[in-house]
Amino acid sequence: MKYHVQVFVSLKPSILDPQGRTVERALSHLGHENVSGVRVGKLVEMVMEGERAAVEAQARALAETVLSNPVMESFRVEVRELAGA
Amino acid sequence: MKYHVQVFVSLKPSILDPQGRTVERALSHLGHENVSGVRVGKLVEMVMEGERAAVEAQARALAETVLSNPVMESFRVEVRELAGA
Amino acid sequence: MTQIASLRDRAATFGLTVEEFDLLVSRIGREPNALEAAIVGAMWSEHCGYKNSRPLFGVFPTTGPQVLQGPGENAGVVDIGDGLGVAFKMESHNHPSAVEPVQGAATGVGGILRDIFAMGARPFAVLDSLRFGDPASARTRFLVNGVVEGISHYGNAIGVPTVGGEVTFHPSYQENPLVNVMALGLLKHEDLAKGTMGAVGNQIVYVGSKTGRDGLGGAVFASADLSDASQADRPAVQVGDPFMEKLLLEATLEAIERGLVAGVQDMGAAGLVSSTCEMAYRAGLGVDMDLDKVPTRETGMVPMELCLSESQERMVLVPVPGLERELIDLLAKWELDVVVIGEVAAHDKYRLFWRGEVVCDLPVSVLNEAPKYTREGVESDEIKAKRERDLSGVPMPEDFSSVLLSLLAHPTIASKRSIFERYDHQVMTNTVLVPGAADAAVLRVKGTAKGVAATSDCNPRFVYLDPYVGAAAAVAEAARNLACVGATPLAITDNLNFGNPHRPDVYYQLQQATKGIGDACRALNTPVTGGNVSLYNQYVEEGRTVAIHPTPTIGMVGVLPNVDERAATAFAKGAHTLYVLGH
Amino acid sequence: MNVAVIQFPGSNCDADAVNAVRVMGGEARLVWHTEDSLGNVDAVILPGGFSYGDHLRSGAIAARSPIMASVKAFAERGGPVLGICNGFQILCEAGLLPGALARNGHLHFVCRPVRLRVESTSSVFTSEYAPRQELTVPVAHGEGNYYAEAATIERLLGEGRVAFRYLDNPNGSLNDIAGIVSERGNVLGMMPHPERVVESVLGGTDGRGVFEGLFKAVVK
Ligand SMILES: Nc1ncnc2c1ncn2[C@@H]1O[C@H](COP(=O)(O)OP(=O)(O)O)[C@@H](O)[C@H]1O
Repeated sequence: MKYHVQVFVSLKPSILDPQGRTVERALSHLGHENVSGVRVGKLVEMVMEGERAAVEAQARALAETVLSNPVMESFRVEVRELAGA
Repeated sequence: MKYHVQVFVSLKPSILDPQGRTVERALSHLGHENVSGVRVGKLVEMVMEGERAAVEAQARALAETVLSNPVMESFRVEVRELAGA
Repeated sequence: MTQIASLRDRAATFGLTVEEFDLLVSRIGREPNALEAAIVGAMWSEHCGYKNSRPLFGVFPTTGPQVLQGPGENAGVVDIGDGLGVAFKMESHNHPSAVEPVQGAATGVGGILRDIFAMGARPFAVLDSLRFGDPASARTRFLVNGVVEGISHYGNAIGVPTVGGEVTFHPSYQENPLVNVMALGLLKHEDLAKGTMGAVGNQIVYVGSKTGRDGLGGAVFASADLSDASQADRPAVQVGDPFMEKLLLEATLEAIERGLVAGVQDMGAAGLVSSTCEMAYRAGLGVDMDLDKVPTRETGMVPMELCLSESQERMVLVPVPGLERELIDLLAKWELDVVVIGEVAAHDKYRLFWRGEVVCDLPVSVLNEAPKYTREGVESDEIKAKRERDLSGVPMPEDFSSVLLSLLAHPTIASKRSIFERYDHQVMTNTVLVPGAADAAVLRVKGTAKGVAATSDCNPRFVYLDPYVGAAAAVAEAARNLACVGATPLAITDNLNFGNPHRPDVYYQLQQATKGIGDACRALNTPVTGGNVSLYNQYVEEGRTVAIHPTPTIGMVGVLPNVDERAATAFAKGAHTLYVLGH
Repeated sequence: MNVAVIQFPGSNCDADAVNAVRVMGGEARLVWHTEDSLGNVDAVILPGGFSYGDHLRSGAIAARSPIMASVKAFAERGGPVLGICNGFQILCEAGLLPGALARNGHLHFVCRPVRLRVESTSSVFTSEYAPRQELTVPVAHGEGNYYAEAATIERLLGEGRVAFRYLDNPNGSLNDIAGIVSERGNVLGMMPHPERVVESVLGGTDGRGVFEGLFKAVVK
């Protein structure tokens, strides 16, 4: 079975995000005063083949040990069946 | 009303993703042979204040004109009420 | 008959004029099919065929005892003694940078570096010559930031220092920024490689990134010629990956050093076709290539897409017969994909196969011998009037101090530190004079006492006012910049950025500028070893066509016999007397 | 004095590190990242560059390369390991040093000489400098912004493990940290490039001390 896996990697809340701050300033300059708390993270998408439970565990392990750096980042994993796989 | 807005920015499918290619190869070297189609994109999160319909339209406009490069990227927007806002 | 008429009717979609289409028919003795028409359109384009410019190159001196390789190969090469040569060239990536400045500039760096290491030379320096429009406009700021980001990202990642360049702002570049990138590489004489194919029976090997639909979004073919992929699936941009290029660079240089290859060529624009057919032409031989074997990144690609794709970081290698296994093992170490896609043939044709059928069968000579156009150049009266303007009536300023300050504040003259500090200018530990230190960049040559100096110059206002004098002045300025650091000028590469050559006033500029370059090079003993042309840099504003200022960027290379005997611009401590030399 | 300079796909200051070791009188050889042993070496350098194109995170993929098992074992035995720029990033990703290097605060790549101060001379790499000696060494990086949790920073400070500090912080690093050492002091990671300032023709020689210290340590 094939799954579409999404790993969302974000900076931990306590860590300064200069990219987010720059985007926020740019938005403010463009007149969007109602925007705050801008944070920029990563979205890693992949297709993984196997049994759901195994894929979910593998995806979480990958997210934890490779795709994110635990010193600065936290992550979230979503696994969906790949349509027409 | 405050909303948690997420903008998922990805490279269009026909555009080369050097990062995705390198990560996929690395995962394969680490023994994860069941992983394919790795693509790395961006996740921009922000808090926007206003009425839902206006916020949704504003978020989409921002995604199109500021947060993504339409020559190379496509995007998806998700708007959720911010709990306890 | 209907099919033939319709191809001719849409010759323009293949990049051919109706006259050129008829010329092609007469030269091959039959009508071409759509793929053949598109291939000829690419090979006869200004970018590959130099139709409007080559006739003017006759005025360039191209030989000399210091020239190891003149125009015609991937890059020119000059002898610097000690059995060493410097390969160098400049290329433009103007139009792509206007569309997507980061990737446009990045792939410009990638392209020129491939030309250098395809010669067997290890790149050791990059210079970038940039021209933008009004510095106050948001669009200009967007372009400047994107272009600098692109050059920074690509040059830094591949580990070649960007050691100099220019940045000019003038309204005529508002819609047509210029990104000219020069690269230099070091080689041992015996490692000088050529973009040829060797002998009949040699294999043609494809190395590097898979082929995608990069760059095809800009093509205007009829939908019938392309696959079912939609317009959205055809990117107008090429995306570069400096990491892949670094692997290609190391593998190619090692292959050349170990004598494993008979020919090397990089795949540039219309990459697969232009590279293989230029190699065949240099060898005086033919090619049989199997398009089914081309590695693809996308599904459903058809021959026209495979041939014209501008996917980056791809090379063509021709192994020395018998050493194929060693070459493949070497490439495998660098984790590069390798596929044999064809063979050098005894006939003189460029033949492509697809699903067992011949889909292209054209004489190699026809592809490489584009028609040449000589036009009539007429000087613009408006410009002539400007040049001849009587300046005696212009009032002198009361306060020269404020004039000086406003000149120094102009972005064209002001410090470029915020730009060059984004470039790694010291990687490879050869940079002896860094950006800002002197009038030219100086790099040492490890293992010798020598230094190599390089500069990139052009004053477009001078060329606009008087193309002959202005272009000669660019060559002279480059030579002065090299002399100021203690280097003897050796040779130049020229990057001609002009408007539409069909316009007599623009053609006049091209004619006069090339003459000026030729005469100056003869006077200064700096032959032209190669270069690049970018035409049609113009835009329409309120019904008026605005061409860029004619911009023949000159990249010049020189040698310091002893790198310790050099001069920078800073005043050392203590009192000084200043002298002005010349008029 | 035999130094192994580890070479990853995309490393580009490897030849510079080899050159610096040789200029300083030692011997150096390149070790490819897939080799399963370092051979007989006295010291290891993880050089600067863009291993794996900096894809995913700088140094992330290189840190998980086969050769790193040998590098870790070497460090465990007390062998000196010097990580420069990308090498520092790899050491942090591999867990040989605490913290992480993030994107420069101003978001641009920066290449310029920076003023450093030697904060601690107790590690082999800084033993040849005078305490609080000021140096000029070039940086060239886009992700040199050192970050560690507050508790980790406290420990580093308390244990005298900050080797170099920026006097003109070019990237926003916490506490102006430019280089740190491991608990035992045999592993050093630094963002500035000492190998670029070992010959006066290139504009300075303040980097020589790092290599002198390394060589002295090995002789001992
Ligand atoms: N785009 C650029 N890339 C790298 N270095 C540059 C660039 N533009 C200018 N420089 C460097 O900045 C310094 C000043 O440049 P410029 O203002 O053109 O003065 P000059 O007239 O002395 O060449 C020179 O050393 C030059 O090489």
